Amino acid sequence: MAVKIFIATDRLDSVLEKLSTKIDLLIPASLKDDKSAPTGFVPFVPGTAPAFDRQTTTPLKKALLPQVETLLRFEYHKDPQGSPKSSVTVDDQRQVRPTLVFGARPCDVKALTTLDRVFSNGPYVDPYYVERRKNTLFATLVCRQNDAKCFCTSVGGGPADMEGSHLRIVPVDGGYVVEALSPEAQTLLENLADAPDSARDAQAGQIVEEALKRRVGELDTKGSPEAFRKRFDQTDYWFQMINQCLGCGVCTYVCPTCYCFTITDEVENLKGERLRSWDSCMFYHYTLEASGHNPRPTKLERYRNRVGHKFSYIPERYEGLLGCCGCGRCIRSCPVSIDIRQVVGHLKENTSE
Amino acid sequence: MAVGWVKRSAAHHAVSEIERVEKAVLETSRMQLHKLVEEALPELEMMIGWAESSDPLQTTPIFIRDAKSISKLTCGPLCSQNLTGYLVKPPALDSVPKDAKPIGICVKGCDSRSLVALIQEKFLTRDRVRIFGIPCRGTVDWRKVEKRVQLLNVKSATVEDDWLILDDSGTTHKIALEEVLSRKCLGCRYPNPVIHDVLIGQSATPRSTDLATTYRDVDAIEKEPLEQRLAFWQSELDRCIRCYACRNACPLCVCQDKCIVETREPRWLTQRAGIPEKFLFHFIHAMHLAGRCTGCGECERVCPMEIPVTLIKEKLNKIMEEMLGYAAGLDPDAVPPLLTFNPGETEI
Amino acid sequence: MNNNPYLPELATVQEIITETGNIRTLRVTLDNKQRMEQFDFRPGQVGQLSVFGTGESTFVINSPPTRKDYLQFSVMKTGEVTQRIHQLNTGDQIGLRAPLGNGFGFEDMKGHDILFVGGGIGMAPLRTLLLYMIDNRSDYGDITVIYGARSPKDLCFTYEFQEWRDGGINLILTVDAEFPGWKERVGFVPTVLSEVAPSAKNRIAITCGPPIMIKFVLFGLKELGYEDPQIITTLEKRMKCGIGICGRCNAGSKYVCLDGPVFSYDQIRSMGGEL
Amino acid sequence: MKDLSPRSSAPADETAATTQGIKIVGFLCNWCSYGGADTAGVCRFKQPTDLRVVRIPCTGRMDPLFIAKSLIYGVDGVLVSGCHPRDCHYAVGNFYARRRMEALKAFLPFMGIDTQRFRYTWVSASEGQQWQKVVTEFSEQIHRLGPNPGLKQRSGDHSIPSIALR
Repeated sequence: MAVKIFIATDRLDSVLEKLSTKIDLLIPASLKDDKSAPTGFVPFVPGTAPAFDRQTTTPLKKALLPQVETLLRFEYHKDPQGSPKSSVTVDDQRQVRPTLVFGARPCDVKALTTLDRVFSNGPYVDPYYVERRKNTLFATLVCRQNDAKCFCTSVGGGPADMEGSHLRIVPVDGGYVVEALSPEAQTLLENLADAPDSARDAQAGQIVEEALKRRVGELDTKGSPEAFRKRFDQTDYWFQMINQCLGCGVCTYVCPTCYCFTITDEVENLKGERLRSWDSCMFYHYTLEASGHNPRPTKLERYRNRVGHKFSYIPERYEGLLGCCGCGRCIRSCPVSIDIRQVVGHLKENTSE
Repeated sequence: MAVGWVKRSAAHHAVSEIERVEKAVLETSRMQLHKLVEEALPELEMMIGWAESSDPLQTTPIFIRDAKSISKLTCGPLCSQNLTGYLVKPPALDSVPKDAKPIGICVKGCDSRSLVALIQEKFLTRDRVRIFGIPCRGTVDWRKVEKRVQLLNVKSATVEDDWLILDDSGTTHKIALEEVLSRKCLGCRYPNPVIHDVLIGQSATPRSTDLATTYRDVDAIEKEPLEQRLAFWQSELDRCIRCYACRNACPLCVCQDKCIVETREPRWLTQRAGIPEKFLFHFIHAMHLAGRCTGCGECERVCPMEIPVTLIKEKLNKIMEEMLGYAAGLDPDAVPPLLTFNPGETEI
Repeated sequence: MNNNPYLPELATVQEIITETGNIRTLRVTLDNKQRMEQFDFRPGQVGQLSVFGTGESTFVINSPPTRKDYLQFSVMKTGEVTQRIHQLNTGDQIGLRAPLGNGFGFEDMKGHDILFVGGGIGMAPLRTLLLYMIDNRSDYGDITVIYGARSPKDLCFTYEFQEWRDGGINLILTVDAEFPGWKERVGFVPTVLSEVAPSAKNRIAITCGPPIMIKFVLFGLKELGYEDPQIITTLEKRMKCGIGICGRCNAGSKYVCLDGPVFSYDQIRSMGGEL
Repeated sequence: MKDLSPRSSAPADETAATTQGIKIVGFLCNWCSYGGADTAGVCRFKQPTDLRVVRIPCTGRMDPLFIAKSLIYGVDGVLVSGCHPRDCHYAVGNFYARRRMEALKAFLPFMGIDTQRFRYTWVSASEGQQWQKVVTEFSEQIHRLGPNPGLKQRSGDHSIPSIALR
């Protein structure tokens, strides 16, 4: 019998506080005291009001792939004899604290399955990502309300998809039914709150059932890798679809599956760090070579690469896996209303043209 | 149309006879636009305007070369994008030869000022553009709409007089336009295009005629003590994810791929995501626009993190107006104040 | 390699050779003696050189796996990191992540005639395979090398041309225009290629050089009857991680850092994407 | 006129002790103020030691962002000095600079940065004494203000009341 508890809305803060003594908590919350402000995942401190009512503005990926992290530290040592030769020491020490993400959405957690393939399925394994991944648990909220920009079921997810989740949170009348889906999650729930009464348990069951059946979005991604290849050289298609693109990085930075990064060194005097930070394929400098040659010189090639990466290259490379979780953030945040569903959807139309 | 903007508090109000007439006016503007573009298109290389997007609350820029697409053109308070940047940024015009026919473009009052600034700085010559001026009553900030009503699946959004009417999966929301207008519109002094070849619809009444109204938000910040201001900007700019949407949307940020915030040589900024980096980035953006910014508000509109970035430039605009008596984007022959000097001004 | 693929091993610059005005060759050894002794790689594999504080850049290991006193990299001064590399002195410590990438399929080349076509710094990736073949000379048939540069001063590895020739290599050198004292050929590499016209029969052509040269060399090879799978080249892209994660060096679904940099021409044609 | 004699009295030293590590960056024009500072040095006028000088070809080279960046990254004060107006080695560089720096001066406090941490002035190559006066005054001013509070991370800090905008 799975462990289930009920957390009444007014007890949520105290339960989270109790939970936070066992494990670091990351919860979706407003990034400003104004409730309607943009939201993101922030470390829980007592009093932080969770924003469970809507999808966060910034994605969950930063829990495993922070916007900036230190890959290694280095220090130069001057030769005491005064010779110009310098020696250097390098260390890559890192520390990971067990963390529970409480209140993620299924789309956000689903996106991590794509990141997992890239970062941990070799041939090279990224230790920074993998160590965080192993130490992070996900309590995922069954999504009761999707909006016009969501399309999770179109890309293999769903409002109640618990792939990669350790706990399921079901919003019911007056609170949340939280159910452990894995043994490590069970221990977390111990002595936290009472089991739900039968009425709420039944309601939770109904909500999950409804959510499992719900279809969200109508995008059909079957055959998109081939369609993309055919469209690749049709400049007119890309011109028509995305000429209004501003070439900014919003879509990539709010995307839960966009993982591309850059590595830069920052140094002050003799000490420095090698940093890894989010990068965006929408930027000119992303592919600019030292020689001055740029294989993707304009936003047409760059946007095309973004679509290709998600709907053609990743599927080809990783057995049909998609580089999109259907969260719709790129559509919501695009300053010029580019809708990736249209760009992908039209790939297959009259490709023979 | 009622003179001025009388604030109505009631969110739900019966559609009056006058409002029906106003809706008709808007429809007429759209038809007028279609007709004018249809006439002009053969003489144009391309027409840049607004079209409906998959989200009824937002338009998307459209590039028309073919008369078939003219029917997609739209105008009105939902057309928030400033299109003038496309005239100077690749690749929209890479395919357009320099000696080609002029390019048609739709501009609101604020957009027309960007156009003036671009002409002034010689990124563009006047004869390269055919300007379709559209008097503006203010544009809708969709984020403000979403803050007022929870929207699930908006099927349609229409503007009838002072009201925005939304059909959200069968539920009708009627929201006073005044309450969901973009922040920049509330202090707008130039709702009518300052430069144009044709004008569509009736001219609009400026919402502000004085600096105090235009720069009310700047004053609100300045009333606070220094520490509070610092705290305010620290907390606002902390949200910045450095996606550079504000920079790319700005029609006057013409450096684009050569922008110093991304180059390693010179290296102004590191990749760190600390407050100093974010502060400096916005300082760079603002200082490079000092005396050039026309206050079109694109930077703020596009910010996914809802940082009031235009406000930073508003302050500089205010300084330019108060100190040097200059407002950008009004006179194509003027010289931006920081590109010139006056030996006599011993005490500025 | 250690379990953190991002952590470079420390290495020391043993020798610096100035090849041309803007190309220098570095000979480095790993500081960990045991690792250096066990270090193994395929010709054509690359290494990421780190100058801590400036960054990393990818270079082919242009010494062959048959000669392991040191690892050799030839660096042309173009960007931020390469400028810094040019300032290095012998004895300086740098970082090295190697070997990375796929390398040449030299096993499949056994028993074939070989044609190398190199231009400028593009000779560096070819050198590793060339020396490997010299060291295993009996495994291969005729080996012809066409190597060109703008001027005699822009040719790399001039000090070992004699060694190549002594190793049974048909070395054809060319420069773009006449220069006093130049006794070899004059003309662009693709032109010289069609003059020499090495038979396509049972031959594998490996080319590397500036994009414009490669373009015309490909034309020339096609004219000589070379089929796509017979033509091998190395691709270059901006790289960061070097291990197929960071995402930027893709051409279609292939990552140049991981699946390349060595590709046959038919592979390049099938992968799509921007080059 | 203020007392320009070298300060050795106890109070000044005390201030110096409590505000140790104060960093002031001076951007000096090559033709006038750098010479002025040199003159001051040659004449052995006592000067505060917390000024680090960056020599620039002309104040016209002065990007206001040099000042902004210095203050953002925690420098305690920035002093810019060039040729007197109408005396610019390049005729007009300082006229441009004057407008830019005036604009910056008015702008800094809006972002919450104390404008007293920035000063610009004109000192010619012969005005060694004037240089001493300027730099001493400015240094004292910065010592009075104390170290630059800098910019702190505010993530999750909900105590900042937002300022109501339209």
